[in-house]
Amino acid sequence: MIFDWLSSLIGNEIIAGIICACLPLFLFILPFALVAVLMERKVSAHMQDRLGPMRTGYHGIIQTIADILKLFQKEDIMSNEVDKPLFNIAPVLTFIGSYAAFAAIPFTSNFIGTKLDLGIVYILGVSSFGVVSILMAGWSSNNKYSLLGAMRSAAQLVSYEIPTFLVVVTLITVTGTTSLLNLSEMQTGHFWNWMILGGPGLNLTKFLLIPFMIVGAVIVFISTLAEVNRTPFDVPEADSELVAGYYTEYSGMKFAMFFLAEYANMFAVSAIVSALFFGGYQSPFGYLGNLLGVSWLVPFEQLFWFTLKGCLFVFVQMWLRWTLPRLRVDQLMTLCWKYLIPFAFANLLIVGLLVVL
Amino acid sequence: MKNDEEIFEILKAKFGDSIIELNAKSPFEKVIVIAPLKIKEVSYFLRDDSELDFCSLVLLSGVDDANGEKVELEEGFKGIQGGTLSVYYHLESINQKQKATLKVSTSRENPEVESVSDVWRNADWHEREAFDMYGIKFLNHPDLRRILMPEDWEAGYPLRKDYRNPEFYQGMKVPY
Amino acid sequence: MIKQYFLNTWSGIWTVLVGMKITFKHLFTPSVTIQYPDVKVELPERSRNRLYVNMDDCIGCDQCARACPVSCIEIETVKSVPGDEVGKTSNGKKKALWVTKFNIDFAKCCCCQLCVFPCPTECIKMTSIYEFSEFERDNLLYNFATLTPAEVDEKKDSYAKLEAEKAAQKAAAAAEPKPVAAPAPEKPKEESSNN
Amino acid sequence: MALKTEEMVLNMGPQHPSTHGVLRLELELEGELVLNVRPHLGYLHRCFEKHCEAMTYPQVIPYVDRLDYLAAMSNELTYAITCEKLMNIQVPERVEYIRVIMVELQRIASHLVALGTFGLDIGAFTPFLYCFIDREKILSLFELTCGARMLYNYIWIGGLSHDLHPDFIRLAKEFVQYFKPHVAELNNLLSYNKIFIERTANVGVLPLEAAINYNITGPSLRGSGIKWDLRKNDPYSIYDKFDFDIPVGKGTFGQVGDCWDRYFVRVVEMEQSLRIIEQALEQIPEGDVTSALPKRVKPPEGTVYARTENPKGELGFFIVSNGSLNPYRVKVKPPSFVNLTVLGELCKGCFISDVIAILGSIDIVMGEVDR
Amino acid sequence: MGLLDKEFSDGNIVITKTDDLLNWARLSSLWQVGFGLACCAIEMMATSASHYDFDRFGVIPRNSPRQADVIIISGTVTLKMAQRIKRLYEQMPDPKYVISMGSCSNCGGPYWDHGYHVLKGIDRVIPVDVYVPGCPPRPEALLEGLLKLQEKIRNESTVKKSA
Repeated sequence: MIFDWLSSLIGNEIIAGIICACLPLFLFILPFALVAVLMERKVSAHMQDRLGPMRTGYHGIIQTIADILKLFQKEDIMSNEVDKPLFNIAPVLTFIGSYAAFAAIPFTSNFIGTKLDLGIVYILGVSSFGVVSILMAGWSSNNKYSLLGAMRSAAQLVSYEIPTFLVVVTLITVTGTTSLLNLSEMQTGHFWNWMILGGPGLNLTKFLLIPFMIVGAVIVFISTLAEVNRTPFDVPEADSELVAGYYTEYSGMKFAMFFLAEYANMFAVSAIVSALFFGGYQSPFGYLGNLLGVSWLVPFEQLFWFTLKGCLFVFVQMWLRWTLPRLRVDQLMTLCWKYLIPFAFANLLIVGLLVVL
Repeated sequence: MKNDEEIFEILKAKFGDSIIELNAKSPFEKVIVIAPLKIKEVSYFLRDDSELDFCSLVLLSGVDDANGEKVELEEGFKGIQGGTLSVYYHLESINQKQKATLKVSTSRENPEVESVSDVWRNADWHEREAFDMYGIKFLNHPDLRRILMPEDWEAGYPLRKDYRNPEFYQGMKVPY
Repeated sequence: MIKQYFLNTWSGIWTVLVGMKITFKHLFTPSVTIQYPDVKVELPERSRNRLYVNMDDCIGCDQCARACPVSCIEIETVKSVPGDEVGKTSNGKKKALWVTKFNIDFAKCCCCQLCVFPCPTECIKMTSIYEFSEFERDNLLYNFATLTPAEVDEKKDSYAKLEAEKAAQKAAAAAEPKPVAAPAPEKPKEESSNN
Repeated sequence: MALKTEEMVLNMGPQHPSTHGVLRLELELEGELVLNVRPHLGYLHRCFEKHCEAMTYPQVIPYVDRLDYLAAMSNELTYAITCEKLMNIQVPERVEYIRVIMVELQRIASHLVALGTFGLDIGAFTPFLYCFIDREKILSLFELTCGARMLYNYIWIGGLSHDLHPDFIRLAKEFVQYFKPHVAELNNLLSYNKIFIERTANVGVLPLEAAINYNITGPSLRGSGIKWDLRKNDPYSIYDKFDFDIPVGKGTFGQVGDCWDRYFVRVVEMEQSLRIIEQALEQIPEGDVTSALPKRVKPPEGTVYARTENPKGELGFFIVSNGSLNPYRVKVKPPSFVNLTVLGELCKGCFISDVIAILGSIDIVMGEVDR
Repeated sequence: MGLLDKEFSDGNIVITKTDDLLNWARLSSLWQVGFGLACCAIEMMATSASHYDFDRFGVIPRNSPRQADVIIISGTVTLKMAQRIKRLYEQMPDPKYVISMGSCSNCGGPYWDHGYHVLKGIDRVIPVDVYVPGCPPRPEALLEGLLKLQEKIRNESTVKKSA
C-alpha cells in the first residue's frame, strides 16, 4: 500500500522501492536500537537497586546518543596482521542479517515489506547471516579470544536453528500457511484467538492444542534467545572468559555497528515470536478504531500493539540477562540436542496427530 | 600428641649425626637443626612414619642470619661475606594434632639445600620464593626460577640484608 | 534415567522462574544509590581522609614524622634566639622552636592515623575532607608552615649569627688561661629580630 | 593417520576480567580443553617483607592490612596475636570481644566479595551487586568505629586504637537482623539455580588427601569434607566461648570437594559468623580498651609462629626478632598463595570456563599471593 | 597545525558549538577498562556497585581496551606490571584518558621508600590526567576525580591540540 502510494508519488518504481525498503530501517529499527540500549541500562540498573545513566538529559534520556557520538570520534584501530577485507565487512554483515528479516514481518495489516508467501521460511533462512558475520569477525581479527568466540558461536547458532524450525513446522501443520501476514490475519479478534491459546475457532482441537502451543512458544523463545547470543547463551562474547568474544578487536564505529546490530536482532527475534504466537499486530481486546468507526486509526493501533509486544519480549530477554548465569559450551549443546529438539519433535508429533484426527 | 623433645629423640635415634641439635634459644618454639643435604630423607620419614605423620608443610621461610663480617664493597656500601643463610620448615600433622619446626643453615656464598617438593607438593612454590628472595639453590627442584621478581632481574636477591637497588630496570627509574 | 531427564527440565525451569521473581521484586525496591555530586553524605566524625595541622599549636617536636611509617611528613625547625618571642600553644606551653618547614606529601600519605596519637599538643588530626584530587602531582605536597620564606631566612641567619658568637666565645674562653674566673660574658646586645 | 594437531597457548594475561587481580595464567589448550595451566605470579609483589625489616612493630600494621585487602581486620588480628605471643601481653576481656566481632564482620564482608565475584565469573552479574550492597553496610559500621572503609589499622599490639562507637552495638544488631533474609535470597538467586549448579557441580573436584598434601586451608579444605577450622581445632582468642558449627562440603549436587561445595561452605560460614556476632554482642563486657598498649614495643629475642582463621584460609606470621625495635624477619604464610598451588592440578582436562570457575571457587587475593 | 590555528580565531561560533557537542559526547560516555590492580580496585568495584553508581556518569566497565576511553590505574604498579600497563595504554583508541587512583599509582604511596619492585608513580610510564589521592580513596573521591576529568574534557578543543 505504501509502495504503490510512493511509486505514484515519485513515478519511478525502483526509487520508490528503495525508499520503502529504507523506511523501516531509519524510522523504526535504528531509533528502537538506540532506545533499547538505554532501556537495557535502565532496566539492569533498577533491577540492581541502582539508577543507571542520570546525567545526560532528564534521567539519562540521551545517553545513547552521547555514546554513539563518542564512538564516532574514536580512532579506528586495525592491527596490521588483521585480515583487512573480512575485518571491515563483518560489522556490516551483522546488520544485513537482522535487517533483512524485517522485510517479511508484518508491522501492520497493510504495511509489510513484501507480501511473501514463504514469510517464515525466508526469515529463518536470512537469520543465519549472523553466523557468517560472527565467524568473519572472529577469524579476521587475528586474536585467540576472538577465534574461540567465533568457533563457539558457529556451533551454537547453527544448532539452535533446528528447534526453531521444528516449532515453526508444528505451527504450519496447525495453521496451514507460511506467510506471516495470513498467520496474523488468522489471529484477529480477542486474545483467545491467538495461536498460543490454540488459534481461531472454538472447537475441541483448540483446547487440546493449548498445552502444546505453550510448549512450542517456550521452545521458540529459548532457541531464538540463543540465536541472538543473549544470556544465558552469550557464550561467544562471554565477557568473563573470552575478554569480549568475537568483537574484542573492534573499536569505534565498527564496534557501534556490532553493538546496535545486537539490539536490532533482539527486536527482530521478539517480533517473530510475537508474530508467530501472540498475534503479531492484533490487539488483544479488539480495535478502538472499529468501535469509534474511525477507520484510519486502526493501522496506528496495530503498529502500537506490534511495538508493545516487541518491547515486552525484549524486556523479558533483558530480564533473563540480569538474572541467569552463563551456560558452558558443551551444556549449551546438550540443552539443544538432548532437551529442546526431542521436546520439539514430540510436540510436532502430537500436534500432527491432533490436527489429523 | 608428641612434644618437640620426643620428636627430636626419635629423629636422633633414626638418623644419628645428620640431626645436629635441638635449638631451644627462642622461648616459644624449639627448633630441630638438620644438615642441609639430609633434609629430604628426614622429611620422607617425618611424613610416612605412622606416629609422627606430618602430612602437611605449613611454611617454608628463608632467613638471612647476616652473621658474616661486614666488607667494604665500593664507595660506602657494605656487603656481608661468610656467615649463613638458614631455612625454617614448619610442619603440622592434622590427625595427630602436633607441630614441629625444622631449621637448615647453609653457607652464604653457595647456599645449597635438598628440595622437599616431592615430599609435600606445596613446597615447590615456597622453595622458588626462597630462591627468588635469598638465592638459596634447592637441589633437583622441578623448575627453580624466580617466582615473584621478574625473570631478568639481575640486581641480586632482594631480601638479603646487603641488597642494593639497581638504578634502572628496562628504562624505568627504580629509586624514588 | 528418564526420571532424571524430566527432573532436570523441571528443576531447570523452576529455579529460573524463582531467580526471575527475585530480580523482578528488586525492580520495584527503591534504589540505594547516593547521588554523589548533588547529595553529599555526612561522614562519621572519626573518619580519616585528609590531615590537618593546626600550626599555632605545633611545637615542632617531630614525633609525628617519626611515627609515620611512610615518612611523608618533613619538618624543619630552627632554635629560637633567646631574645625573641615564639608564642604559646593553646594549652599554655611555651614554644621554643620556629617551624620553618612543615609539609605533608598527600601523594604518599596512607591515612593510617599513626601520626595523630603521639602528638603531645594534638595539633595534627584527620578531617573528613576527601575531595582534593589534582591535575599535577606536585600540588599534592601541602606546606603547613606559617612563616613566609623571608621570615624563614631571617630566622636562619639570626640563629647562625648566634651560633657564630657562641663558637667565638667558646674559642676565646678556651684560648686565654683561666687565672681568674672570667666574668660571665654578658649577652651581646641582639638587634631585635622581629622588626 | 591422525590429523597433526598443535596445542594453542592462550595467555590469560595480567589484565583479564576474571583473574581476581593481576594473575597471568598460561593455558595450553587443545580446542576448548585445557591440557595444563601455568600460573605466573609477581605482578603485585610489593616487597612487604623488606618493609617489615625497616619499620618498627606498630608501624608494620598498615602494611599488614594491605596484604589481603579484602580481610584487613583479620590480617591485623593475626599480626597482633603473633606479637602479643612474642611479648606475652594479656589483652583485656573487652578487647577480645571487640576483636571477635570485628573479625567476624570482616569475614562476612570478605565472603560477600568472594561469592559476588564467583557469580560474576560464572556470568551472573546481579548477585555481585546485591553482595556489594550488603557489604557497604558492613563498611559503614567499620567506618563508624575506626574511620576507614577498607584498611583500618584498628587492632594494635596489646589493644585497639579506638573504643567502640556509642551506637555501634545497636547498628550491628540491626545489621544482623537485616542480613539474615539476604543470605536466603542469595541462595535462591544463585546457589540453587540449575544453570549455576550445572556450571559448578563436579567441576574441579579436590580429593581430600591432595588437599592435605598441598596444605590447602580454609573454605577450600572444608569443601573437600574435613572439619578443620583453626577457631575450633587450634583455638586462639576467645572463640571457645561461642557455639557455632563448621560447615563441611557434603557433595549435595555432585562429588564432595567440587566448586559448588567450596562455594556453599562460604555461604553457610556467613550464617555461622552471624551467630557468633549475635552472641558476642550480648556478652560484651565493659572495660578500657587501651590499657594493655605497651609504650614501646621491644620484644625479647626469639622466633615465633602464630596463625588464625582468615576468611581465605589459615594466615600465619613467622616473626624472627633480634630484640631491637624493628622485626628482624617477618614471613607471612598466605592462604591464597598456598591455595593457588592446587590450580594447576585441578584444571587438567577441563574447559576454559571451568578454569575460571575453579579460580573463582578457590578465591584468591593477589595482594596476599604476591606479598 | 599552524595554518589551522591562524584561520579559526578562538571563540568562533561554529567551532565552539561543535566543540561543545563533541566534548559533551566524549565526557558523558567515558567507558573504563575493567582493570584493577590492588586494594583501590575493590574501591573501584564498590564505586561501580549500587551505592555510588558509576553508571550514572555513563561509565561502563569494558573488558577489552579497544572499546575503552579511560583507564583507571587503581592499585600498586610494580615494575613487572608496568610494561603490561604501557602496552594496555597503547592499545586504547585515541581520545583516551588516565585517572591515577590512590597513593600507590600517584607516587608509589606507602611503598615508595623500600619498595624495590614498585614503580614510583604511573606517570613515569604513561601520561596521567587526574591524580586521585587517598589510600584507598573513597568512592566519592574517585567520583570527584571523574568529575574533574570531565571538566578537563569540557575545556578541550579539537582545534588546539592540548600541550
